[in-house]
Amino acid sequence: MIVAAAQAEVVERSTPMSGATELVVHHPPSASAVQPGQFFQLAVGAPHTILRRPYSAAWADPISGRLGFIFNVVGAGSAWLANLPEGHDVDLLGPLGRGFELDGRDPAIVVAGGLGVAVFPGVVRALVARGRRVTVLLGARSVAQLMRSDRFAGAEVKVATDDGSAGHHGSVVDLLLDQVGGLDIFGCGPTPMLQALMRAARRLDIPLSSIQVALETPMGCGIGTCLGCAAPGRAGGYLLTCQDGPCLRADRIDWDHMTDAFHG
Amino acid sequence: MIVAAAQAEVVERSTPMSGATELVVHHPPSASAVQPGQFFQLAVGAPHTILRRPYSAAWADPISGRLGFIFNVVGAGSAWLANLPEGHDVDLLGPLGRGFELDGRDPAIVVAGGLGVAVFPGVVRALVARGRRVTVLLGARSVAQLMRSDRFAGAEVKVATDDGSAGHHGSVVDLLLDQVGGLDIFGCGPTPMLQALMRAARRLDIPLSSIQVALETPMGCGIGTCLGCAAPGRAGGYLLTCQDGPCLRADRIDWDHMTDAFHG
Amino acid sequence: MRFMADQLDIGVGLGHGLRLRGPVMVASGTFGYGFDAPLVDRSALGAIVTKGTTPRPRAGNAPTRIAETPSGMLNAIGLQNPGVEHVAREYAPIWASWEVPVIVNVAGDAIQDYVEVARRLDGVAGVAGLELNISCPNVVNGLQFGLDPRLAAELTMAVRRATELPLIVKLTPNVTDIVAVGRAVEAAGADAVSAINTYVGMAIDVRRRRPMLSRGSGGVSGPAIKPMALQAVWQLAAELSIPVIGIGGITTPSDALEFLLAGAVAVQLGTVNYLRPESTREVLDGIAQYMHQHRFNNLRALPIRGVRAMAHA
Amino acid sequence: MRFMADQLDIGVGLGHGLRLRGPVMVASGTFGYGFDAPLVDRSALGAIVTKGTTPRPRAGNAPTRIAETPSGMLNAIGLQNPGVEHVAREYAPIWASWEVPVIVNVAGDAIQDYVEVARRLDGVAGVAGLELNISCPNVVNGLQFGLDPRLAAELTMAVRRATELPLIVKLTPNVTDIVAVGRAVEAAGADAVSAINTYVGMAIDVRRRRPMLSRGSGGVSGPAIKPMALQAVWQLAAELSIPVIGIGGITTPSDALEFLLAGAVAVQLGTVNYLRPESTREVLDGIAQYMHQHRFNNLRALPIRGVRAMAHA
Ligand SMILES: Cc1cc2nc3c(=O)[nH]c(=O)nc-3n(C[C@H](O)[C@H](O)[C@H](O)COP(=O)(O)OP(=O)(O)OC[C@H]3O[C@@H](n4cnc5c(N)ncnc54)[C@H](O)[C@@H]3O)c2cc1C
Ligand SMILES: Cc1cc2nc3c(=O)[nH]c(=O)nc-3n(C[C@H](O)[C@H](O)[C@H](O)COP(=O)(O)OP(=O)(O)OC[C@H]3O[C@@H](n4cnc5c(N)ncnc54)[C@H](O)[C@@H]3O)c2cc1C
Ligand SMILES: Cc1cc2nc3c(=O)[nH]c(=O)nc-3n(C[C@H](O)[C@H](O)[C@H](O)COP(=O)(O)O)c2cc1C
Ligand SMILES: Cc1cc2nc3c(=O)[nH]c(=O)nc-3n(C[C@H](O)[C@H](O)[C@H](O)COP(=O)(O)O)c2cc1C
Ligand code: FES
Ligand code: FES
Repeated sequence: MIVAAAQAEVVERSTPMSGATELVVHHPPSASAVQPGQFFQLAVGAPHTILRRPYSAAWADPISGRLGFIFNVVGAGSAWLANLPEGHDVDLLGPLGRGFELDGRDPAIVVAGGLGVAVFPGVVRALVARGRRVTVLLGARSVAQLMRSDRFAGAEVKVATDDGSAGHHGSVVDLLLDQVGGLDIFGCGPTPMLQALMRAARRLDIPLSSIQVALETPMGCGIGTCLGCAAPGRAGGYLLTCQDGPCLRADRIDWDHMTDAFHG
Repeated sequence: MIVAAAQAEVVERSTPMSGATELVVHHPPSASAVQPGQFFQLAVGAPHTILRRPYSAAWADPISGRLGFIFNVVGAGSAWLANLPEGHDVDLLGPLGRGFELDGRDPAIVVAGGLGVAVFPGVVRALVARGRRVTVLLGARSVAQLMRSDRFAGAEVKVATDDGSAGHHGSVVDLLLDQVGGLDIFGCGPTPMLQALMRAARRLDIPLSSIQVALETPMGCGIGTCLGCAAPGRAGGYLLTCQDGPCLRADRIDWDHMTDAFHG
Repeated sequence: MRFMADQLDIGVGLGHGLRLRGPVMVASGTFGYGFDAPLVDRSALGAIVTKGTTPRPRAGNAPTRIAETPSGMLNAIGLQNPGVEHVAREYAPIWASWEVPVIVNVAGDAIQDYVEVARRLDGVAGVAGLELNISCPNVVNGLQFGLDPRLAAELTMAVRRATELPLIVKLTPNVTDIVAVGRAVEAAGADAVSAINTYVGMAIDVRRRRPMLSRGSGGVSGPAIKPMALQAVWQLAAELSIPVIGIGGITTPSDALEFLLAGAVAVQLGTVNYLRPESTREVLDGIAQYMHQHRFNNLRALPIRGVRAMAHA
Repeated sequence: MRFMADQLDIGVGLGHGLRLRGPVMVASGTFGYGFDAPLVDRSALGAIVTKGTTPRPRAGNAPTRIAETPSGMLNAIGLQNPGVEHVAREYAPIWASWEVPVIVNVAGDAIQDYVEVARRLDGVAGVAGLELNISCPNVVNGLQFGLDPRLAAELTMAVRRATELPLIVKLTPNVTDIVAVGRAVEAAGADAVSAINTYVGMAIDVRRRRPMLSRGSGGVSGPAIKPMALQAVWQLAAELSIPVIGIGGITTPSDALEFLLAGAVAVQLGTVNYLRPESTREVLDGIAQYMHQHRFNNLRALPIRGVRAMAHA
């Protein structure tokens, strides 16, 4: 349930990996309410922008009342957010949408491409806290863009880079081939990567219903009123990312008609 | 002549009088080029705004390369400027328009109403530097809104307040009645105040040609291309504040058709 | 502040017995069917206007459906809605228990579609009125009605015959002469007009060399269109005898007041609902505060005198 | 970067022998007569379009003439200009010495006014072409020509007969069907169309309870109108055979590229000249950089394939 459209203070700003920004904000009600995989709509004050920007809570800590957002600068809104000084407020609407289902058959396998990794620190923490065995497969363009593996304490981390500068030289989806089991997969990344994940799953006879993905589509409201965040459903018609997702089972999506978000 | 559309660093921010902000910027070419009474167009990054905002250089110091702007918050642009932290840049276009003619019959009498005072620190400094005798008549709503008289070193300062909390209880224009001589007047303030000044001058048989005013009209470009800054001319047609002014002889203006600027 | 709004006469009559407690409504397509707005103070609303509703359910357009533009947004939702039957059976009974009137926005491809929806909702408890979207630019042929005074009148008349519900006709700005369309629907029996719907626009993704929206173009809403919307309302208020509801880019009390001063009897807030759910309450309170400060004790006194004269200037 | 623009074929033909070195022009009313822009790099300009010029001098409207709107501005200048005689005698001889072509924007209340200006400028050295402002919303009756395809064609034909100068007709967006007007002026002999002029709009000073502008309404320009302008250009480019010049809210290279991808052969920058005098150079360089990156070596390759097909979608 949404707890608020509220001002939250930026208490920390850092660079979790090359090109990315992590904003830590203090807002106890949100930090307590948010489930792993849910998102917030952040208001931005960049010139000429009006829409809020959707960002996954990367993690949340109910005790300190803090939560983190991890993102890269792709346009006016994220540039504005990346320049928010500590001590200033950011306007949060949320938590919104559905998070991941955290129970399932071990091992839990997390597949993260690029900035798709932003949603996972809190997810992995929650999985590990439930005593689950977790493998995190991280893909990035180059070693500098990889999130540090200590952000996934208690999980095994394997990496792939496009340029071979660390780990497997190639797609993160390739790493799936080496996995034994893998009937509880959590995926997030650019649409082409998710589509590759679906192809790999079909080849490996992994049912798409055992894959949960965190979708990213352009959003207007984030609360179900604008109908802007449509994703093609396998059963026909459209799902709403902000209502049916962002986290949902991959078999509900018509991957052939899934377009990539603006900045893919 | 315009020297630049350039980034200038804000090196100081202060409160010269209640409700007002003074921004000091460092930009040696502008500080050297600007004449007393000229203005700059300042770019503002407030949401949904596009136009630059015109502000008089309150003063300039070619040696330190600094110049100051004094203003109150009336809308989105001035609010944005008032929040510019020291160390940040502001984008200046200027200097623009015509400044005051500084030579004339002593005493020079400066009549400033409200924020109209913002243009005068540098003007008075220049007049005094020429060895002229200067009387500054300052009007404000209340004592707290009066600029400190030490900003006009070398000049005699008399004040009037609407609420009687300092000096004459009433309009700054009333102070003119006590002046002996007064054939070289410099006026700036809200249009109604300037209109009152013209009525007083007529009563006192002061020719309007001996009054120079600094006009404020809404501006688009500040450089003569948009034709947006029209002021009704006494000879018919319209003057352009940014080309024919902002400082010009009062007899050139059709005061009966002069509208007050947005915020009067 | 709530106190202030309660003391003033801010009731609004939209004709045919439809009365609102206050002049601030939420616009079609920006509030769903009234159920998905947990942070909105419903007691601030004069009325809720629902998403455009058609005879049968519609899946809507393929993504991408929305994009941002300078101080505005583009949308091409394609009238995704559950169809009138679902609305009448599932939603209306709940609305019947609300204090705030719910006005159903109606859309379609043919006059018969509008008539069908109107007939189905006629006499259904919980439905306080209809707003005809004759201007949705996203559905093939939907554009036609609002562009042509004769067609618009024909549609209005057909719906008028099909229902006793209060009838608002929502005008499109994508015309040479919006007043001509307004006059035509007034003569055809509309109780009120609302203005404006979105402007047709587009955005291109330069990197990928294709339009941002799957449909190529969409409707522009938000602050960007406010000056044009205000001009339309100013003209309509001067020329029509039925109430004009102002819509377009309202985000602040001052924006809403511009429309009320221009002659609108009420306003609808659209895009801003996505940005600040609390805006409706803020706008209502701001209007009340302005009336208090300027010593107006009812809304009818707000329009600038001489609107009629100046609109021709 | 300048280097890049110089290596590519970015020349543009506007018909009737008018060739520009590059696709970036400055729009009428935002660059005066070319003399008041000390910070602009004139070598970046494909052409300069002057302020609207009438047979006799005009004083223009009473202030207030401009106001800001969300991501845009309103203007009602009222065609203040020194008249064609002054332009021909004082300005044209100076233009004749410039490398950049100067196109005179022509305005008037009657067909005869346009013809008179065109005749006077025909054969005058320094005048490279005419742009007919058939859409200025600020002068009584001036609006008519651009709103009606027949009137627009009549005007175009009359001017066409009066001059051998290249003839651009500038279209207003305040119409139901801009393509119909475009087709009409094409048939009447226009060498090119430019689109768009400003949208009619207004703003109200809530505190003082009166319109911001002395004339009540004015024309909206700036980023706010960009999506609508782009839609107009997209449609016109698909339907006309003569070149379309894109105008409306361009402030960045990416904005300009949207128009070129939509099918414009060139663009005009208007309001942005007030904000950042260096924009024209930046936009030209940005276009060159894009062409370089995407391996286009001439502008004709830029428009998105299938524009014609999608415009009907
Ligand atoms: C549920 C959800 C969670 C997300 N979580 C994260 C995250 O944790 N970290 C992260 O880096 N990114 C995340 N994204 C993507 C992020 O929302 C966009 O990168 C961001 O909105 C871009 O805004 P901008 O102003 O910088 O870009 P601009 O291109 O200037 O934005 C223009 C418009 O396009 C929309 N837009 C642009 N890119 C995207 C995109 N990729 N997806 C959706 N809308 C887009 C913007 O929201 C805005 O409305 C998430 C998206 C969704 C839907
Ligand atoms: C030559 C000149 C010199 C000026 N010098 C000073 C100065 O030294 N100190 C000072 O406090 N003010 C000065 N002003 C007035 C100042 O420009 C406005 O107060 C300021 O532009 C308001 O901008 P805003 O965004 O805060 O207000 P908003 O109301 O949000 O502005 C909206 C639009 O209206 C215009 N506008 C609003 N008020 C005025 C006004 N009074 N005059 C002209 N345009 C206005 C803005 O420029 C903007 O385009 C000067 C004006 C001119 C023309
Ligand atoms: C996403 C979206 C969907 C809309 N759907 C409808 C609709 O179904 N029917 C309708 O009449 N108007 C619809 N509108 C138009 C709005 O009701 C309103 O007229 C328009 O957005 C202008 O107001 P605004 O600027 O306050 O948003 C929609 C607008 C948006 C942004
Ligand atoms: C202050 C001002 C004056 C203008 N004067 C004219 C004019 O005289 N003739 C004309 O055809 N267009 C005129 N225009 C319209 C512009 O040329 C251009 O079509 C419009 O501003 C849209 O482009 P923009 O959004 O880049 O400004 C004027 C625009 C402004 C802002
Ligand atoms: S973002 Fe508005 S419905 Fe999902
Ligand atoms: S401000 Fe543009 S001409 Fe003076």
